[in-house]
Amino acid sequence: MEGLDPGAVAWVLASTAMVVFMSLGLGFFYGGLVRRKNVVSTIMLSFVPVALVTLQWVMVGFSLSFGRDVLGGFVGFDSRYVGLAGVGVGEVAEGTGIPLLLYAAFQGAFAAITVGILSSAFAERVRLAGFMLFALLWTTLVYDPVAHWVWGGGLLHRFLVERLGAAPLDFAGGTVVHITSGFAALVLALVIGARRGFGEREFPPHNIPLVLVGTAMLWFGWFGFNAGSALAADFSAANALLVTHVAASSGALAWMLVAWRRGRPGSLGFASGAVAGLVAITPAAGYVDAVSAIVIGAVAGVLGYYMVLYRLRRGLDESLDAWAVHGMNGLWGSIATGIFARSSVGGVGGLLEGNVAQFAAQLVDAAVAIAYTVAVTYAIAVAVDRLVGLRVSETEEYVGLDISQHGEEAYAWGGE
Amino acid sequence: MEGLDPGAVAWVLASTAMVVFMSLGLGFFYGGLVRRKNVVSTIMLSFVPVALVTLQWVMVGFSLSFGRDVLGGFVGFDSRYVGLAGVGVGEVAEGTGIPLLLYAAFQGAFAAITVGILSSAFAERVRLAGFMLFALLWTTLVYDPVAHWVWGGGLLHRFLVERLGAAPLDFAGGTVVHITSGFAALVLALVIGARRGFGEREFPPHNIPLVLVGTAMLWFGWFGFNAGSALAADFSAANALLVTHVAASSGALAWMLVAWRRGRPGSLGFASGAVAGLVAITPAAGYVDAVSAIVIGAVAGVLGYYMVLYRLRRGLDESLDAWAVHGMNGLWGSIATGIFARSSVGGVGGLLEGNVAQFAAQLVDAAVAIAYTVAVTYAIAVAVDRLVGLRVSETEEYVGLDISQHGEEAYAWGGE
Amino acid sequence: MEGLDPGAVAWVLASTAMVVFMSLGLGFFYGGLVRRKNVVSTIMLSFVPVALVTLQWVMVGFSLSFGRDVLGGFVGFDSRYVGLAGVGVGEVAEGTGIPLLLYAAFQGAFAAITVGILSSAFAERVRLAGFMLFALLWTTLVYDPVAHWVWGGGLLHRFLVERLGAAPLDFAGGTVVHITSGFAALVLALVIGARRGFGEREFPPHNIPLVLVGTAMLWFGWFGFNAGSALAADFSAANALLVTHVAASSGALAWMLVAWRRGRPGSLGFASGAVAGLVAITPAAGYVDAVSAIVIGAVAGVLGYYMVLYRLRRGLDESLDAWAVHGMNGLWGSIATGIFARSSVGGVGGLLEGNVAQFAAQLVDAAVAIAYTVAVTYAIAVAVDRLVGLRVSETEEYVGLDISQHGEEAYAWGGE
Amino acid sequence: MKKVEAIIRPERFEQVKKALEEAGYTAMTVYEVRGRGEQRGIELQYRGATIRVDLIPKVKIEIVLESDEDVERVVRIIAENARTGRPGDGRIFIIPVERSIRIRTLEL
Amino acid sequence: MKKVEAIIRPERFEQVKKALEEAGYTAMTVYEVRGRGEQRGIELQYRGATIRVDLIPKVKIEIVLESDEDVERVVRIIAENARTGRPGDGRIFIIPVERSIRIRTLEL
Amino acid sequence: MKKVEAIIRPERFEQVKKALEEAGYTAMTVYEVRGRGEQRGIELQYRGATIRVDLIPKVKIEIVLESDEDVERVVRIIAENARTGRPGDGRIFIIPVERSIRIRTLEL
Ligand SMILES: Nc1ncnc2c1ncn2[C@@H]1O[C@H](COP(=O)(O)OP(=O)(O)O)[C@@H](O)[C@H]1O
Ligand SMILES: Nc1ncnc2c1ncn2[C@@H]1O[C@H](COP(=O)(O)OP(=O)(O)O)[C@@H](O)[C@H]1O
Ligand SMILES: Nc1ncnc2c1ncn2[C@@H]1O[C@H](COP(=O)(O)OP(=O)(O)O)[C@@H](O)[C@H]1O
Repeated sequence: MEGLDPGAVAWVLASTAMVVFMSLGLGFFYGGLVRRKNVVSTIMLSFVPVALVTLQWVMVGFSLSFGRDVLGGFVGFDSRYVGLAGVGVGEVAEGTGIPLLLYAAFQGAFAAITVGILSSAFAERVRLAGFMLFALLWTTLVYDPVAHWVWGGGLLHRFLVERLGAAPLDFAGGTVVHITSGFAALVLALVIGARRGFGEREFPPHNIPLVLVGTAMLWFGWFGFNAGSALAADFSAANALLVTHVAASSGALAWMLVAWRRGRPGSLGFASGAVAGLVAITPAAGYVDAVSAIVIGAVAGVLGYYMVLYRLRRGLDESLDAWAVHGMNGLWGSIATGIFARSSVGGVGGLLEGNVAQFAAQLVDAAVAIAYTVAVTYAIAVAVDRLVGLRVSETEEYVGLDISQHGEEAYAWGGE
Repeated sequence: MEGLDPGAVAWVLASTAMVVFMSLGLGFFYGGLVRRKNVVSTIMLSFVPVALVTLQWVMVGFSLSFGRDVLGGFVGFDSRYVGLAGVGVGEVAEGTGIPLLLYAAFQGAFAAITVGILSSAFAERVRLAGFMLFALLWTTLVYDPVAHWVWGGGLLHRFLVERLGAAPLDFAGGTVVHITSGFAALVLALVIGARRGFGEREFPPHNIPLVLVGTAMLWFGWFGFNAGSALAADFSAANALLVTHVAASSGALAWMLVAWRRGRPGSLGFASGAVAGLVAITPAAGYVDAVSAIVIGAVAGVLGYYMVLYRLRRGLDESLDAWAVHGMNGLWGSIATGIFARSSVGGVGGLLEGNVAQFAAQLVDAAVAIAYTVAVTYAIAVAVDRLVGLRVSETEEYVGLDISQHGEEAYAWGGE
Repeated sequence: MEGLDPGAVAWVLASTAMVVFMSLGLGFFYGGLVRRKNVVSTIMLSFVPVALVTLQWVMVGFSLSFGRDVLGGFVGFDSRYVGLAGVGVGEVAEGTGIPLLLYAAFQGAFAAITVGILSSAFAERVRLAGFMLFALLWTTLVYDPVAHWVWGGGLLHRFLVERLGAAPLDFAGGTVVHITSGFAALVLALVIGARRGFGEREFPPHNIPLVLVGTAMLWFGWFGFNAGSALAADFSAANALLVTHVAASSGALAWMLVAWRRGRPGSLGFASGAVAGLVAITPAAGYVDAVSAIVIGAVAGVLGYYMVLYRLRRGLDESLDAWAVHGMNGLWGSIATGIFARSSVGGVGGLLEGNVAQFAAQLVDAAVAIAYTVAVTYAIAVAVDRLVGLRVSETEEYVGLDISQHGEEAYAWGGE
Repeated sequence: MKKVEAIIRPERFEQVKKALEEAGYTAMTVYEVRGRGEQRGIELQYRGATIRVDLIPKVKIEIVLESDEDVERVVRIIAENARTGRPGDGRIFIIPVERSIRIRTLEL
Repeated sequence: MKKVEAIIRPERFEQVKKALEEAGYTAMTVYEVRGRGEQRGIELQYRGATIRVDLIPKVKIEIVLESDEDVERVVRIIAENARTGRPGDGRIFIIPVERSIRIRTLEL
Repeated sequence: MKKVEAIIRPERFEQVKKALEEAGYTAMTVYEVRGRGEQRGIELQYRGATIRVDLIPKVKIEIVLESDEDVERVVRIIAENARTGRPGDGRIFIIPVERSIRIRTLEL
């Protein structure tokens, strides 16, 4: 089989499965955090995008993200990619040893989880219909263009190469996945508004073991997410896997320890810190070494902790902290890549090696992604809200979304 | 290592682990659907077959399924396969790049989950001892012969090749796994009878998050199930993985949407639709493209929905819908393979390419498998019922199977 | 890429992820077994070591375990391994086809789960701070030296080769992981003392489905644990995967059946038996065939059952049976390797092939590991208890560790 | 004013609720309890031995009613719809209530 | 001696508890119940149709008090803090208690 | 007729149940509650600060009895077996019951 590297194929097959698994796992992480009456709904906000975005991706998303530049590189397009109908089964993805169809599947899993992450801001109050329409528009108008800029060689990529002489580094989606979803969540929290009762009373997580089951699935799947992004079973994948695990570990401990100083160290802090570390290492995984990963993870854990405190102090109901954990640590990870990148690891050095251009490229890349995300997310959210309504009625929210949106009760009452 | 393809080995190792994982995961999918008093029992109906069928497989099942034809190809036999004692560690499975022992392990995982699926019809009323005896007999007398016909080159295979000039296509077990287990469940529901109270009152699922945890495990594991069936990390595996994910996605959305028209779209519909799509794509995964997978999955979702309604209307207590979801979509998947197969994907064309013989082969293959399954399952069930009893007493059923069969209470009461 | 075997890399990448997953999964296995008020704490006793030991491993553990002999081979050391700072990304692990960094990551996952296993003895009464200090000291002073002796070519290894002419066989950590953690748990149970109320009243498991979710994760991950230890996607990995599954199956059934004789067969017996079988096959996985695996697993299941009864009769609160299941079956597995090893499988024969030296090597290896573990664990435990305290106060224990150590309530009360 | 406390089989709860509703009694407070009566639970035969399962899950219904006729009627409806004739059908207790306050209106 | 049984909205429980505590009433027994009042639950509009959700989760508070003044005060505190003015605010029932025994001291 | 309502420590429930059973009192209805007494829960010392944990899980036992002697005996059995002597042991309340109906037989 010409051009195929079976080891690479084996690893990316497994990685794709793992990323899908973590996308579903996110539902449990989020679902355990909400009130009992909204757990099914919250899980569905991660599950539904897996299905919905997968179909969008096959029909248009892959083309928009990885097609050849159109509209000056704003997005891509390739008619062969529509429905993947023109892609031969035997075609190899350029520059890799894996089938193009596998590449499409792997990348599609990233698009799906990104929408799952931003559902944080919708938790316990979104209309299912509104969410689904929003998801379709957002993945098409935000995710796909940004993916094209950063990974598809589009506009921003070319701009940075031309102006700064440095291509933005984003190994597995710090910008494409975490900055976009995290900052989208920030905007959405403002558009949809706080849950009724937010700020007046506590909403304690209804099922912490479920959150931790989700955490385990995320931690596991992230190895596919990051090390799979090497698109090969090679030295780079090995490094990515190692630093991913290290950053998760140091993020988890850092959050736990900093929280410990103010009270008791919760498991939710540990879990959030692990995710914070995983997010921060995502763009850096192919470029930094283990010791840097400890630092990147530790900073991520501490940063996440204070960002959660900050958004609570601001009275903002970005309910499950996609912004604090994913958005801000996607940003930190992008910057950290510009600082800690080592030529001996991924062929590019960062600020510590005196490469100011790379550092600048990371900043500009992140800034543009944030600005674009914020603007377009806002527009879509407002439009969807007008069109079909983003938010359930007061009564529906009171009764809970499981019953009002899904007609289901998560844990049967009075059962035998 | 002569003849070994390390990439293929890596992928089939991972796939085997994934199929075992999903076999256990099925227990949570089913276990969340039943009443609280039967959850441990229902999970065990998936767990116990994993252990039991694995031993049967190593001792006789592999030989019966993949040995050389005996009894005119009705089953196979190979004395070297008994206990796998005569298989050299360094032996490669014919026509592949993986060790024969790995091939045996991978195939064994399929046999195990098949029995788990059919436990649907036994839920909340089966005697553990009766179930275990049934499982042993059924896997030996139904699964193994059918596996031999379809995959082991046995009777039916030869018949179809001779008469129709087309070998039945069953990439990962639409017929062997899903038709057999689904139609067996139909028969078993009739033999064992409805749960007491069925039809008079509702049995709401006691723990939907648990169902969704099982769904995540199934979705994940199915990538190993289908893409692993390529027995290589190659173009075919990549295509299988992609179409598997696509069909699951469109199945999930289709079921959800069709249910939405009549009421609120439940998460259980989404989950069942995903499974329906996964079942339907199983025989087709190596032969169809992504757009066909959307259609196959969507039909599966709609079909599953109406089949559940149908069996409810018929007052049939095939409790967890193995027939509606697995049986009928195994059938649909087999037919769909005959329709949508493309020579550019898997080297064989279907009805859409004018290959009527292939279409016919699929129909005959499925029909024979159904007829054989129904007859032999009925005989085994009645025999086991006479011999040791398939059903618990009324009191045991009332108290619940967790206590009566396992002496356990799933969720402690009055605990500290 | 010189010296790299992509198939091997793919499989060890996946295996590492799987071992991390099972390390987290252990938390659910243990967490479901305790009382509701201690579930978060118990899960954290598996989660925290994953993070803590990973950092220790990267900073010193890998060096101590796999560095060149220092102190006469008591431990290893390699300054390049400190922080893995001196290891080139492009370096291949000696004698394998995988990157040295991947080897370090894979081995690190073993160190982490070992600490998780021994937390059994601490359940429902340990101070988090004391546990964390203990974990750091124990992994450094017990795990790392023993790993060096058995796998790093250290003291014991050389001694056995010189005196007996046979190197100890421990394919995936029967001695290094299970004997050390199991016997450490035994010692710890004595040092920390029984839970208040132990022996006076029952502590029924609060959530059996959660235990079974953990079981599924363990079973799945163990394929990476054992078959990944081949460090290649080869015949040996295939054999390891097969016998692992077989031994788990026969262990599960054996425990269930032996328990059945005395009462009803519980799912917890099935799950414990599966783990017992997995433990026992761990050292043997690369050396024995499938039929031997059935025997090894069956003995493990029966042995585990009686060891649990024994420690209960002795009134010992080694709460979650790490000693009975891991310690004693690590020992049995080590001995069984010396009995059942076949030269046709792994190149070395055992007692059944007349190789008495190998059998003796297994016994001495295990005995030394047990003696060393018991002595050093005791010293560390007493020291930590003096220094920061291992046990919570009576009131904290009464209220539960979730609230007292973590400030969290696992399942919200009175929630909406 | 009286409080009717009925402990019934969970599987009969929906039927009881519906019957009450049809008779115009909608207000109620319910919760899951466990209980055993004089039979000391349920006996299972297990390979010769007898195993006693006590503390069977039940549903408890509480309805506060003004008039004695209402009490009479509610008791009858519950009993008729909860009865299977086998042990474990449950009990109804009538407890005096001195006052009842509607929180929404603070009306008595 | 009286037992105050209050069925309130779960989301008001913390507020009620705090208010009681501030007034010096700390002792209480609480549990999760479900209930519906005369409104027969909550109505949802779903694409034209009306769906009734009954048996809404509530919290039940039980406080046994010696004196009638305490009862009066506790009822007032609960009612004031549990009230939203919308259906579903709940009820308070006053039930006679004949005796109370403190297990720790066996004192009455 | 009286209803004995006892709120006890969960860890003493089995002992109480057994003692009641031995004395011939098998019938009971039980459920999980949470509560605090006058001590306002349990105090934990956490690095200098004091943390109060209230609403400790308890088990509530309800037994309806005909005669006053039975009430006396049941109270004594419960109290003796539930007592540890430390705060949190719980309370027993005696509540009047006007009638009791056995659903199975509709007998009073
Ligand atoms: N004396 C009692 N006090 C409190 N609860 C009781 C009493 N008798 C019965 N119950 C409750 O009623 C339920 C059913 O009682 P049971 O005696 O089994 O019914 P039956 O009288 O029809 O046999 C029991 O599970 C228990 O919850
Ligand atoms: N007659 C009653 N008997 C028992 N419980 C009642 C009764 N009336 C109300 N409740 C309880 O009070 C809760 C709130 O009652 P509801 O009637 O909705 O309040 P409101 O009277 O303010 O509309 C109900 O859910 C139910 O639990
Ligand atoms: N006045 C009361 N009203 C209702 N329940 C009470 C009252 N006093 C105590 N309880 C219940 O009894 C439990 C134990 O009470 P507590 O005061 O802690 O015991 P002790 O009096 O022995 O200190 C509490 O958790 C609560 O559930």
